[in-house]
Amino acid sequence: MSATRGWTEAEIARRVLADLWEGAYVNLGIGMPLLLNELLTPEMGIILHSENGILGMGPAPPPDRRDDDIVDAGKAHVTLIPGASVFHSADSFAMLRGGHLDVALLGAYQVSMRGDLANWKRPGQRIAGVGGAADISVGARRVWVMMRHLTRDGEPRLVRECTFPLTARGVVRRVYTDMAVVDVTPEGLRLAELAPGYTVADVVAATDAPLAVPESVGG
Amino acid sequence: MSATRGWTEAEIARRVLADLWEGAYVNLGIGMPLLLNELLTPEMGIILHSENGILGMGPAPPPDRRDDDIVDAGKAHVTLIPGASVFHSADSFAMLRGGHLDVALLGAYQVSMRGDLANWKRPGQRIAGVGGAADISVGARRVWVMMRHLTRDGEPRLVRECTFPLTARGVVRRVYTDMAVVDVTPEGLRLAELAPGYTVADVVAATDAPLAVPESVGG
Amino acid sequence: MIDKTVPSLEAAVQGLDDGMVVMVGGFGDSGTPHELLNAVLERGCRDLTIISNNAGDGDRGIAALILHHRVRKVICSFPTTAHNHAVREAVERGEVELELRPQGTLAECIRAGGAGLGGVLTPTGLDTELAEGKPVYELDGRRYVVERPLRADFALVRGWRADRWGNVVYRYAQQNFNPLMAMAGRCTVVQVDHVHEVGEIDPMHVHTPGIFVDRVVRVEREVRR
Amino acid sequence: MIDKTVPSLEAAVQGLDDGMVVMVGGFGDSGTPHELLNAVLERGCRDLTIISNNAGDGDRGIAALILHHRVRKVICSFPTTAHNHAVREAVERGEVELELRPQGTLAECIRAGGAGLGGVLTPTGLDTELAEGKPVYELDGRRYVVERPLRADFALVRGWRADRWGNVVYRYAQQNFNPLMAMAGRCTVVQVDHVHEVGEIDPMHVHTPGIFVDRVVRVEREVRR
Repeated sequence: MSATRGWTEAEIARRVLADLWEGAYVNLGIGMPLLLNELLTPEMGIILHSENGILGMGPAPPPDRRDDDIVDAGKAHVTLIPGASVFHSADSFAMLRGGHLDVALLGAYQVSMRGDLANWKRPGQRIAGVGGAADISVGARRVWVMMRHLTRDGEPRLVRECTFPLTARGVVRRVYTDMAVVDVTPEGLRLAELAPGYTVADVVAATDAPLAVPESVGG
Repeated sequence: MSATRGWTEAEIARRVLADLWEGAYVNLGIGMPLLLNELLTPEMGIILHSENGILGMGPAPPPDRRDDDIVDAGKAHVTLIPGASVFHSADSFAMLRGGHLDVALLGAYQVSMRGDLANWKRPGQRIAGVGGAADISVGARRVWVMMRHLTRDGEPRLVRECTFPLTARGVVRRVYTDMAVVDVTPEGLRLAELAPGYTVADVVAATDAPLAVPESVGG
Repeated sequence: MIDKTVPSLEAAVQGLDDGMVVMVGGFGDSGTPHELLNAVLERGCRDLTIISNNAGDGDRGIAALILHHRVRKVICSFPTTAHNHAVREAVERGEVELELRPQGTLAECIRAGGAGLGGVLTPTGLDTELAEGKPVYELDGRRYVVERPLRADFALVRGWRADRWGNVVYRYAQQNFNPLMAMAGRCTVVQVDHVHEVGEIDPMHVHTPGIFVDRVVRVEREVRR
Repeated sequence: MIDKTVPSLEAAVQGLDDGMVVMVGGFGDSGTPHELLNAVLERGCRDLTIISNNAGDGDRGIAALILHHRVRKVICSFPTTAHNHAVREAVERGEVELELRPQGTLAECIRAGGAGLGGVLTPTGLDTELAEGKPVYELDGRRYVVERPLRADFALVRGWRADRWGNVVYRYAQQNFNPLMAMAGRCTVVQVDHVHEVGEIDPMHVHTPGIFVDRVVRVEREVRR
């Protein structure tokens, strides 16, 4: 793939941002989703949840203002915005499992056409951490995934059936990749948007499951 | 019964107090147990729990210092002592159910020789409140009951088998009445102390279950 | 700018309609959203299911709703007080259905509802009338009553201070069921004495994070103590 | 006079012996009782079962205990980090048993242990490898994984401020698992930066009420931020 085609990770993050709204409560998973934290401004009114126990997470501080008691889910130093609150892990996951988060943004190894999510363990991996991913993905009102469309070896990550161990079944609603935005609907995958430089045929070829293409996108 | 025999309610409360210790966390049920609150002094170091969400409950305030947000389990105005904390009902009952309270003092209609407790409903009563009694009695490390030895009709309240609806099974460890202190042991009831003016025979006659009488008490 | 405050009690209970399940915080008079309850009464909805520790007192609060025939069912731990004949009489004449849950179970079931848990496994009430008709689950040789989680269409909550994002601080034992019900309401409405600008409440002092709160209404009250 | 403070880290972990189950608060470095962990290491106990969200980092904390062959089993949600080879290698050579629970399940199981509940009914992990071997319970047509409650002989907790009765206040996201583990330890030990006289902490600001705390030890630390 040429560097001039598709979205960079920062561009994927900006594309996700366009789908968020003022007043949305959003959880950012470790990895690509954490890029969002640096893009948000107070005026947007988007409130970030960090599962270690923060609502109202702000961007990284300058090095001289780092505080070990204010970290994100990836253990990186962050800040609290005005209106923030802190709480223990059971309350934090009550928010997640109880359906109080509007959006959870997660990274993934694979997503199936039925919205199954595999993002915690590679096949055959003996020791892996699951962290909050399983609770987040069963609990949030909308689970959106950010990932590259293909693996480094060129294998599709959007698949008929996940071959990686599952995190949760039937939970993903939308997937943002470097090539496209794809919705998971009750009828299967549906192309929502093409990244610049890619054609429908490119995305279909890079997707290992039937992909519905609405006329508005297929043009 | 003559007024010159046995313990008054205040005397029963004082008798209970003699069995408490510095550092004990104690829950007081509605009714007779709440008398304890007026007997405690800060020097005793006994910390009262009120199930509506107070640890470190103090005695009633003067009328001009009443605060509707500081009430006991009977909804009467109380105070907070230095070192008090407040919390919600789930945390409050986590303390109770989780075995963190050293002693729960409860009123009762009946207690059986196996420690079954009946204190929330009369037989045939259609509408009754249970409040926190059931959680408290399954959860506290020691459940002690304060009650009159006989009903108004002269019926024993210490019985082989409760005829009143149960609150919990096998939980009561000690019973303080106007006539005696009685322990509930794996072998059944055992007399621990006689109130002034009563004989072993009086208490045996007023108890509808076998009552072991140790030599030290039977004298 | 996110601002969850609403201008009136009427606006605070907008959408609370016939047949809904309504949680009401408070323990006796402490932490009870009396003004919100009055607004529900004025709104005129019927067939309500009320989840609350108590069932009002005299002719106030939930008792008023019962006396005005607005209530179909009450789920609580302690319905009756010396002065509350409303619920007793309504139950006796078959107008109101009463479901009793032990207080700690009630609290935990509300929390479970808000936390997305499937139920509560508790030793409370086991082998007594309090667990009649409820499933029992055995795990590792111990038996537990299975209690169902509780959620509500509306949770009516009383707090002390809130900011415009809905972060709430409760005053002393005002908490009781309020923070739990705030978690379990599909629409959670909080009446408070004071509204603050965002950032004025210390993050470490927040009892109910704003994510659980949909509406905040300030009610003028005389200062106590 | 009730005074739960102890004079040294050594006294704080007195009685923590071979074969015990030990909960360790913290999320990464945030709220982790490093000094208490060092005291456990110095104490020399073996065959420990550690319950914690993570399993240490590099050669510090829980990783140090693993590297010194003190740990038999780890129950956690996220054992591995880029710099933590200790737990991976110990598991791979069969020295340490690893039990993984999703983070929210882990938190809830600890709370259930402290709250006297029989288990947790959660949708998390259902029909995945994460629930392998665990019972599933169906209630009202929905299926839930049954997760067992967790308790510990010792809970090692890190707080910010405590008074002599053991009331604890945590600093910002230092809370994480700490308040839950405080509830679930048969002996709960809290290391804090500041010890206060009784009455100096506002009752409304207490995160962990003293009833859950057995020992408080002050650890001198440089002031951050």
